[in-house]
Amino acid sequence: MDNNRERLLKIENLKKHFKIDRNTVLKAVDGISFDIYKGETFGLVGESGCGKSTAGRTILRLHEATEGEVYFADENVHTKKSAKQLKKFNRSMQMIFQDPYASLNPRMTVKDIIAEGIDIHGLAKNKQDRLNRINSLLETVGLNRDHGNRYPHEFSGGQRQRIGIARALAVDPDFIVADEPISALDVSIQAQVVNLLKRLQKERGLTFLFIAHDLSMVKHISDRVGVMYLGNMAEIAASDDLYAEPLHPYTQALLSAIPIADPKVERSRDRIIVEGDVPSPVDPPSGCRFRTRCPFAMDVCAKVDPVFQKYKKDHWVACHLYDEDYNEDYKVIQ
Amino acid sequence: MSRILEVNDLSVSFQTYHAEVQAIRGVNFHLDEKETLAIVGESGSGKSVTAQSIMRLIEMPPGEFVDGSIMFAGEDLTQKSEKQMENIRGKEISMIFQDPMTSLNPTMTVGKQIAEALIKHQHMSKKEAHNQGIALLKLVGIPNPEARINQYPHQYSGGMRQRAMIAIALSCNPKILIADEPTTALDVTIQAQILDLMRGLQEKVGTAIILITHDLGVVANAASRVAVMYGGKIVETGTVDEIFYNPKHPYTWGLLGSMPKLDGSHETLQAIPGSPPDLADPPKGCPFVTRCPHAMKACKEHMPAYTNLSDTQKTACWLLDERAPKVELPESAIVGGTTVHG
Amino acid sequence: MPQPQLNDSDFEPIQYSEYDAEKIVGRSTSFWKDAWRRFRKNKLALIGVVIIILLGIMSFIGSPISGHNYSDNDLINSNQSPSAEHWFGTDNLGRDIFSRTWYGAKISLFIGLMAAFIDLIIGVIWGATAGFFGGKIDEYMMRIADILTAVPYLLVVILLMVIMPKGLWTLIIAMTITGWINMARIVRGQVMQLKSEEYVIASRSLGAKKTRLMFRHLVPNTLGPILVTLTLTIPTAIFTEAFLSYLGLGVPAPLASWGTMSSDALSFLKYEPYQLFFPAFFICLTMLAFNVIGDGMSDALDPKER
Amino acid sequence: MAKYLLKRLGFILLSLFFIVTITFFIMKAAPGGPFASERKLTPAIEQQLNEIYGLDDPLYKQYIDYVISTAQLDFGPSFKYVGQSVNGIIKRSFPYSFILGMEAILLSLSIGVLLGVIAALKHNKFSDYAAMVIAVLGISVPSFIMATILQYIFAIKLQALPVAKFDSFAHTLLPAIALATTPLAFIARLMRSSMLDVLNADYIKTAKSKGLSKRVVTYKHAVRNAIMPVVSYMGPLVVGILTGSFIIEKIFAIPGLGNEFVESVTNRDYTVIMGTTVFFGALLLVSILIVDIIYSLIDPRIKITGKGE
Repeated sequence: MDNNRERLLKIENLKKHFKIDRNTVLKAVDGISFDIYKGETFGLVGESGCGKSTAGRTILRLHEATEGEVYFADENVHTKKSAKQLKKFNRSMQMIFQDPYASLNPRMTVKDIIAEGIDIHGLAKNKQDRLNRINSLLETVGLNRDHGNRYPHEFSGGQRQRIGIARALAVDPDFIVADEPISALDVSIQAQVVNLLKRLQKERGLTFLFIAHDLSMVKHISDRVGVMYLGNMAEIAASDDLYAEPLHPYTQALLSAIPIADPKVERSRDRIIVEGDVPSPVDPPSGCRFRTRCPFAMDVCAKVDPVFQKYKKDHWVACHLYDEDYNEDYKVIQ
Repeated sequence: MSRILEVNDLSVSFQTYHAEVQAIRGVNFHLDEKETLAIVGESGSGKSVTAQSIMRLIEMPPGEFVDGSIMFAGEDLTQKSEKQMENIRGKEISMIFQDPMTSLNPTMTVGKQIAEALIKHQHMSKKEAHNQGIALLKLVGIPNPEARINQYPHQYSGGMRQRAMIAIALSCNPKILIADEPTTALDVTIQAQILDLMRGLQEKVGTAIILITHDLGVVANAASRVAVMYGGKIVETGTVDEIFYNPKHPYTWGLLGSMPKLDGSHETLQAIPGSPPDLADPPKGCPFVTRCPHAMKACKEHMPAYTNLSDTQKTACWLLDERAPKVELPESAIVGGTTVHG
Repeated sequence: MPQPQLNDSDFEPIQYSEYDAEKIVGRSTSFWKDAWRRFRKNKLALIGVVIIILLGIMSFIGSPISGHNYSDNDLINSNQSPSAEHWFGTDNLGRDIFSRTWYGAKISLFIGLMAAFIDLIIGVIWGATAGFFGGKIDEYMMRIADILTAVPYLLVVILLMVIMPKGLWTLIIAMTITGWINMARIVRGQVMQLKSEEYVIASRSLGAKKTRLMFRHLVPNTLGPILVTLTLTIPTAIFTEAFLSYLGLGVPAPLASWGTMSSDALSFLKYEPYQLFFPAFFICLTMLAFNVIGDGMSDALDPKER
Repeated sequence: MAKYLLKRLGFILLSLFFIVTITFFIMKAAPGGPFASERKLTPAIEQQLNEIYGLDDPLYKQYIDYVISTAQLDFGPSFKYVGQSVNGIIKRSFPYSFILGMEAILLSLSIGVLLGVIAALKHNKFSDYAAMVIAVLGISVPSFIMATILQYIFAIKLQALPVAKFDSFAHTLLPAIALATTPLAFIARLMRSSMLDVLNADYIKTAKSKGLSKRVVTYKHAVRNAIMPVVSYMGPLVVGILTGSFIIEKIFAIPGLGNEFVESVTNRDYTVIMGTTVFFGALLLVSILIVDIIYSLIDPRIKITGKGE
């Protein structure tokens, strides 16, 4: 990673709360901040319910943010915008979805699905131009033009996922949120999709926010990785760095929990197995969200929210263990 | 080690609206005492059908045993009456399922669901079964079992439900536990807890486990032997080390090559092109022929026989025929030499 | 397994183009074509369609081919059993029952179709609006529907029939005044569910306008349940008409419907059961036909195998 | 729980208020006006009506008075029958309807559920088709036609059962069957499809894999879960039975509330129409509340406090 990288997105203290009923608020995303640089893949990992998908959708303004700002190329996405300005954002920021079966309208032909962005933004000069664009998109994702007249249910999961990618590419975006794009696919198909995404990134200079719970895939595809826990960001680091030197106890537990496809390694590994379940985001623990399951929990963790701070270059963590004020004075309570 | 289960040439088909789907076609494997056999494959490869056939949980019709036998304790399970099977299920062989959210009855307390098997097979009284239920919940690591036993499944978290399922499955000390994707629906940290629990219990109880999964990481973690399934057939089987370090079938290579390496390489993954075969109209020869980079003319027409590579490893591939071109194990499929944190 | 005889040429590698791996066999079928194919396989539903078509034709040509007018009194020939002259017999005023039956078919089918159609229009607009906008709008709109359903449907219809002047349209209006609620609920439920489907979100993220979301994504995907509900609304309307006529609140004379005919025949049940038989039979047949069509459609449109 | 009940009660009262308002103005809009003497009233009644409704008062005052007297559960006197109050008519006739309705509900529930379970267990076999043919026929034959058919066969031709009136249990059989036909058929279909869903559920596989017998799996695990949609159908069922009673009671000459309602409609006995409408509305709303409470008792996932643990 070079020093003169250009920032594409700046997410500042982003919060998204859902009101469940009069007295209950689900704090899906509760104040996260990070930057995404041009041309990189930023991986966002965490367990189900940690708010990673909500974060992705809020960044695209598919949800209105409860608090906080999202800047895309130094323009604020979440301030009120004219329809025209919003349309411009829609063209530059796109999304790829998790469920290849639910993400394509079953009543539309593949051609019309892919062309949706072209139609909305009036990108095609005429019918022939529209068809040419569709065909070249189909070829880009490894399908052929005959497929355009078929309906989604005739395709396999991996093929459908590629149709979804072609749809996103149709408007020529700069930034794509890939929301668990491979978790519903079989292993051999996952690799097809990941390879395609990497190739497209190289060819088109795309920037990705890659959301997943599969850490090994995230490590493979991402330049930098953010680890989320219960709506908070626990740690952000360059991907190799994160795997080599995970700082946050949650990151450590998460890494140690992934089974590795190597029997010898598995046999010799010492696992950190965290006890218990993820608490409810409706009523999260005070202080550090992870303290109820953390093997190193200290008194201070229940009282003070850990600050998200820089540990070294490109490596940020929110944990009192790395807090010079605390870690010497408080003893481990377990 | 003695053999407790032997599946011979098992074929199961389903009559659907459109066609006959040949879900598994001549499956052979065995299970020894106290071992863990992993059956790996992608969705539609027939691994779940195999598991449910052993338990005889497949509705017939539309399902049908076309051929083969399942030998357990010297008797063929495919020939058993429904009544006879009732005395085997839960007592000799038990099963846990993929989705703990849906595999417990929502309108019955967890305690009652554990007690059912105990009352049926161990002839316990309700009171004894209740107390045994508390002991079982404690065994699988559910905190405060005295209170938890009277709760309903929706009051449990996903991980706890899977623990409760394991408690039910192990309640009568079965000889075989079939675990059908037991961790797929769970989060990574919970998955590690459950795998750990299963390993611990296996040592304590001495049950043999058939572990159905698509996750090679889980296989490496938990299995002693592996059977690789593709298109309704077992294409390769061997000890876990043989499968990971000396695989001979191109599909196994593909599976291993599709996995990202943790050694920091960001190389392109070795994807398997194309999609799995349609089992309503399965290929005549090797099921992998349409996606195999080394396919030969013979593969199209004839299913290869198993070649015994060792006492434990068997592979069904024409590449192992002496007339076939020699193909080296591709680099992408080489496992090992990685340094891992943790 | 016996080893096949192979020679060296069998071990030559074969190459597949990329195209092969992505090949999809079979003809392309749209959802509707597929549904139609499934529907056609349902013999019972097809018979239902044939019955409805025959009833429709007969409602137009039945009266002319009988050679009698539906309203001509012929007191000398009253209460006659079926004969060559009067195929279904005559009623107490000597009117030809065959002719009346088909005239009644016209009225009953018209009421059924019209009521279902009006329910469809109001229900879809109401339900789609509530479901699409959600929030406060949805809450108020559905609260109104809740209150309207607190009074039983038939009770409302009867109340309205009491105060409105008798007539065909009165009946239809009375039936539709709360009849649309069921349709509205179903459409709302569908729209709510579809709104959060990933393909709708995908369209939103592409910058689609509300009209596009509505007509390209939501409407085509709710059409199935709407059609099924529609087919099941028709027999309800036909039943309601017959029910009201039976109570003497239906279409006024000289209009004849199957309901009024059954009601008229009731007094002669002991001696002239055929007078009740024909209208009652056709009411049941029509309801049966629409019900099996509805069942067939819901099976065809919901490919989850039953 | 208490909070929930209070909220529901509030909604019931609100709905009833709307019903009262709507019926009042509908009746007001009736040709000739509801309280204007459309028919010859005895001077005594006229006097009474004027007193109670203040028929000479402005509309809003009449409306307020009517709401107040309704709130005090007083529906006023009958237009048609001298000296009879609407309350008296309801009190006299409702027990007949209640007994008949209960019989019909029990009949449709028990047989409907049974048919549905059998059909689902014998999925795609003869019993399934037979049960579903019965169900489709049941839905297609309107209750009044069913009633007439039953009367014709059992009372007129076979002379096995009384043709009409309400004097003994035997008298209730035919009307109860006629009333139960359609809901019975509906419940059978509902139960069948719900049973088929449940039988495919994972927890049924779990129950089977424990070695439980088919009988135990069916009754202890499947039916209890499958019956949920039938329980939520209880509300509409009450409505169906209620409105069905209008015509069935008329055909069988049973002096129940449904019959009174139809009579009052033909007689344009406005106060009775209004009174019974409000009474039916209240009955319905309360039964739906009871159904919801029963539902929450059967399904542990539903907590009627509206909140989890």
